[in-house]
Amino acid sequence: MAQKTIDRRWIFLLIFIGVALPLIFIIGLPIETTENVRMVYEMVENTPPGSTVLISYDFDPASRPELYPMGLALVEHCFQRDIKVIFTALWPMGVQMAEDVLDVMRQKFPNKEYGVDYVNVGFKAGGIVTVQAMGKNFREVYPSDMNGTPISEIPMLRGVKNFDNLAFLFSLSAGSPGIKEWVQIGHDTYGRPTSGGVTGVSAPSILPYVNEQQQLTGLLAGLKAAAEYEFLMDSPGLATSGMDAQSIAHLIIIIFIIIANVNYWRANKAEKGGK
Amino acid sequence: MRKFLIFLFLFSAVLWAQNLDFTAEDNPNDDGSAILLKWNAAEIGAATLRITKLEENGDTTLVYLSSDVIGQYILGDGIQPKVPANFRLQALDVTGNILAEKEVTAVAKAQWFNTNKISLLIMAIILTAAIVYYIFSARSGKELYIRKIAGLESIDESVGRATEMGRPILFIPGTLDLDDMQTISGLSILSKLAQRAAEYEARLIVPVCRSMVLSTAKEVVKEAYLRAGRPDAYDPDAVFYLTDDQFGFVAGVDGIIVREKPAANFFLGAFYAESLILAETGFASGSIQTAGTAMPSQLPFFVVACDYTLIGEELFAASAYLSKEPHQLGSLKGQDLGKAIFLVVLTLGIFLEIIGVHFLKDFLTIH
Amino acid sequence: MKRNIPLIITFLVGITVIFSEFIPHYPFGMLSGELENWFLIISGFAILLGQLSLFKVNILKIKFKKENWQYSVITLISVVVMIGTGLLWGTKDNTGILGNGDQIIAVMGSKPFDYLFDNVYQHLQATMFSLLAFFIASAAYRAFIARTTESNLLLIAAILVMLGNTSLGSFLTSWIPEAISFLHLPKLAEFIMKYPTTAGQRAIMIGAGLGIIGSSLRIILGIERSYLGGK
Amino acid sequence: MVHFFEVLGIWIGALLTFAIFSFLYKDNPFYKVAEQIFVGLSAGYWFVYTIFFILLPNMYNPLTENFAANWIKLIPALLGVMMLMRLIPSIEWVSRFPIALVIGTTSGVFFLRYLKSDVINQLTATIMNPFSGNNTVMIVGQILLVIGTFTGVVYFYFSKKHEGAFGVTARIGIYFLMISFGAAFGYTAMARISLLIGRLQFLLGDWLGIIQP
Repeated sequence: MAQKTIDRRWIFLLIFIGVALPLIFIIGLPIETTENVRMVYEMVENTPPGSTVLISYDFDPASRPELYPMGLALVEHCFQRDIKVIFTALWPMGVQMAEDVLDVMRQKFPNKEYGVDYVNVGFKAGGIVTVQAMGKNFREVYPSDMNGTPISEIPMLRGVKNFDNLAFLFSLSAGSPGIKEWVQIGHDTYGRPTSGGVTGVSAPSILPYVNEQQQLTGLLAGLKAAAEYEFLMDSPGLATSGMDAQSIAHLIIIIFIIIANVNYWRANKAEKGGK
Repeated sequence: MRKFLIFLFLFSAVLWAQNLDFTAEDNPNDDGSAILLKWNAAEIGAATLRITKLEENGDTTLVYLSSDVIGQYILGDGIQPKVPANFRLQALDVTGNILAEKEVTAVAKAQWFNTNKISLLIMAIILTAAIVYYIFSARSGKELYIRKIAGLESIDESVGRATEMGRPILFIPGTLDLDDMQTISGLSILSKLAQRAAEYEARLIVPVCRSMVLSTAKEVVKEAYLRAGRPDAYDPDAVFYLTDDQFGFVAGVDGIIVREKPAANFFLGAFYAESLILAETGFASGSIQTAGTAMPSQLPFFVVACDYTLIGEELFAASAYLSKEPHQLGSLKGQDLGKAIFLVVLTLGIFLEIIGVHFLKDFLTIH
Repeated sequence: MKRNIPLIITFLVGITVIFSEFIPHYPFGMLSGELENWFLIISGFAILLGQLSLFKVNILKIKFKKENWQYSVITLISVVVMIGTGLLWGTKDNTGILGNGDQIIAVMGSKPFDYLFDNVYQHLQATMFSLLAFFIASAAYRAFIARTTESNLLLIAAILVMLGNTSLGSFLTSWIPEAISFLHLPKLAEFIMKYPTTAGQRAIMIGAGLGIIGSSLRIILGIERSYLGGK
Repeated sequence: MVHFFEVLGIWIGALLTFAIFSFLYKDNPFYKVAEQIFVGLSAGYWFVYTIFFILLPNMYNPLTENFAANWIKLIPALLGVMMLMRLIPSIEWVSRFPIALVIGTTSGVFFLRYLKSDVINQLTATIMNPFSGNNTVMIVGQILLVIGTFTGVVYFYFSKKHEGAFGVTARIGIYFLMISFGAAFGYTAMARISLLIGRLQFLLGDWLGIIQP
């Protein structure tokens, strides 16, 4: 067939550039937000400033690309609204993930003070049993924070005795123990608003908890949800740049498909015309 | 007065205990290593239910904590067949006070047949019978029809092209081990292809990534050359091992494709993400490409990037089509009967669901 | 002896595995687990066998100075270095022949084997895998051309899903009124994935499943013998 | 010193990344070197992995620590050694015994697993009332699901010529297969581009420090 074809190395080059540039210069393409993400956003928006919330980092580096941007966006939102945050982890590696988020936040919010605006109480083994005990008596589970400072000496924890003193619970979860445990205890037993973020793969099994009983108040699922959250906050970041790169790459592919079809159609026409 | 209060307390405790329903029994369909615990504390209004196991030496171990007032739990730890085990259920209120408690005993037993798998057994028997029946009827000389498989036209074309251009044919029997049925199917197609290649004096390259596949593929190719009457043309280094690593293997094969520039590539067997890397590199070197796999996730890439694709079951049918061996044709016919049964049961099941009868679906779901 | 005993082994083992699925009672229930454990050990030996043939192929290449033999030297050095460091000082969770290599860890930050794994192997693997991003584009350019009904369907489904999965899709169709919101690209993509795609995948799974069942059965019954080499 | 090795590691990673990417332009010595390092290193990796994570914990340790309870592991050990007999042509046939065991086990496992998950489970998943559902879109979808599965299976019917009504049904089946291939392709595009994003985040972040990792 007399059909013009482009050297595919041009496609390779454009894909490379099309993915690299949005990572360096964030475009922030508009994103249609979904109900589940809006619910999470509203939950944070409707939390009165000065309240205390708990965010649990229940994942390890393998799920970092998806869950870390969520952790980043959520904490930033809380800090913007002067909400105090307790960081914890049901996964040992989660502590490091929380610290990575805090490193970024310390630069963005230099005025936030450890112990007054946020605290990291570290990793606790035991899964559901620990969560249950935490709900009943917070201090029994966490006599001190991750640096060994006794809870009684941490100003922001003075009024925190159990889950009743927390505005909401949030789990960034890559499996078990994780979001299911927080739903079963945090919401089902103690009736606290509970929400979370999960990887794209595990989303289908968690989504049923977003129901009329509001076992979960919304859910962030995968990188796209993280990008939607950044969009709602009007603060494009890691997830947005990733989604931008995706969109541009997809656009490049589609443009090439169109070029190929136009070429084919022309060649066909020329062939017919020649006859 | 005090006595009366104590009496009242005890009496009410007894009343509550009666409302607390707690049973322990052998968990069915297992080897006797689990106990099924069920409770119903709906009338008590407990916040938490605590189940403990009472050991012989007087110790108690926590089995389960639940916030569901009605529920069940299968305990599979520390249970032995024919040994009685004692359990205690305590219903607790929000502050942790015991509202009621109850003790039960159960003995676990091992079963000889798992009744939950009856639908699986029935299907297994029907399929086995159909396949075996058709294999024997094919062996006894009955002609079995098999429809044309489009992806197979490429074999003659490929061998011809390779001979004409003086370039080799590349064959990859997938990236899984010999125990995968797709690998075995790939190898039996290799047997036919190698024979054709031997007849036309086309060179064959077979890189493999599993050592068990290596030795079998070597024998397959050697015998094919023998059958073609060209044992002298057999090159023992034509089949070789690269590495067990998925992408390490791909890196190596990509190198082979760009350097040897095969006239035709065959990717027949089990493939994962490497499918598209291989097919695109092969396309760029100008080879005719035939692929076949039963991996649903990789078929889109082969369909898009290769000239001919054997889709799913066609990979298995291909070796029957090529060899025309009665046992392969018979088996294929048996599998077709399996599909026919599938379609009948599906239609019947959907009809029953529409008129509101859920018996069939429920029966099939239990296994 | 050379042929029949293997066939008998295959038959007995295959039948045992199938029966043990239906019989939970001891010893059937645990038999298939034990067999799978054996399987692991035997395939472990098979991997060793592969390494030996890799050595053989490359040494022969160097010995006879075949084309590109210099590269075989690199292959051999890489294998030997990886095996050597692994066996001598072990891996992250295992001690090697020469102990734990604490002094080396003090200098390098990790064991040599893990260092190579993290800084060489993982990067090579991730990069090789990421080539797919490029190839998916070039394959789409070449194949998604509207020629026949089949290729039209292929093309349309691919483009709709590709658009629907990114911000682009929402951007293009967010103006569509709520009443016909199913035409929003993200929703349309979800619809295609959920229904027709599932149907197609299911049909392939059922066909392929039956093919595998048929082959397994022929192997267990000793009708299919090609895996023993030849016919 | 540790810092030096960290930096060195990132540079090695970056150079190898480029060596592999250079293959997209054309085959070249850098790719050839990277390819051979990859083949060699991965073979070595799996060797060490096999020793430490398969043979030691599953065979050697149980045998040396508690022989009486684990003597049965001698059987696979012996079969494994028989596997290695492939290397000696005169007694090569001995290796058929372990191969027979391996293949027998998988055949049994596959027979059941595929019957359960690929046939019966797919059957029960498709048996439904397509007309139940709370909106038209869902009902249309379910009808498509049922038709697509049915016609797709018909396409894989081999012992009947695809002609007449049967041929039309098979043809519709092929259409569904094509839609599913296109959609799966489009869906996977996203995951594959993420892989490239991951690579570029390494190059731009860890290596060049242009973006925040």
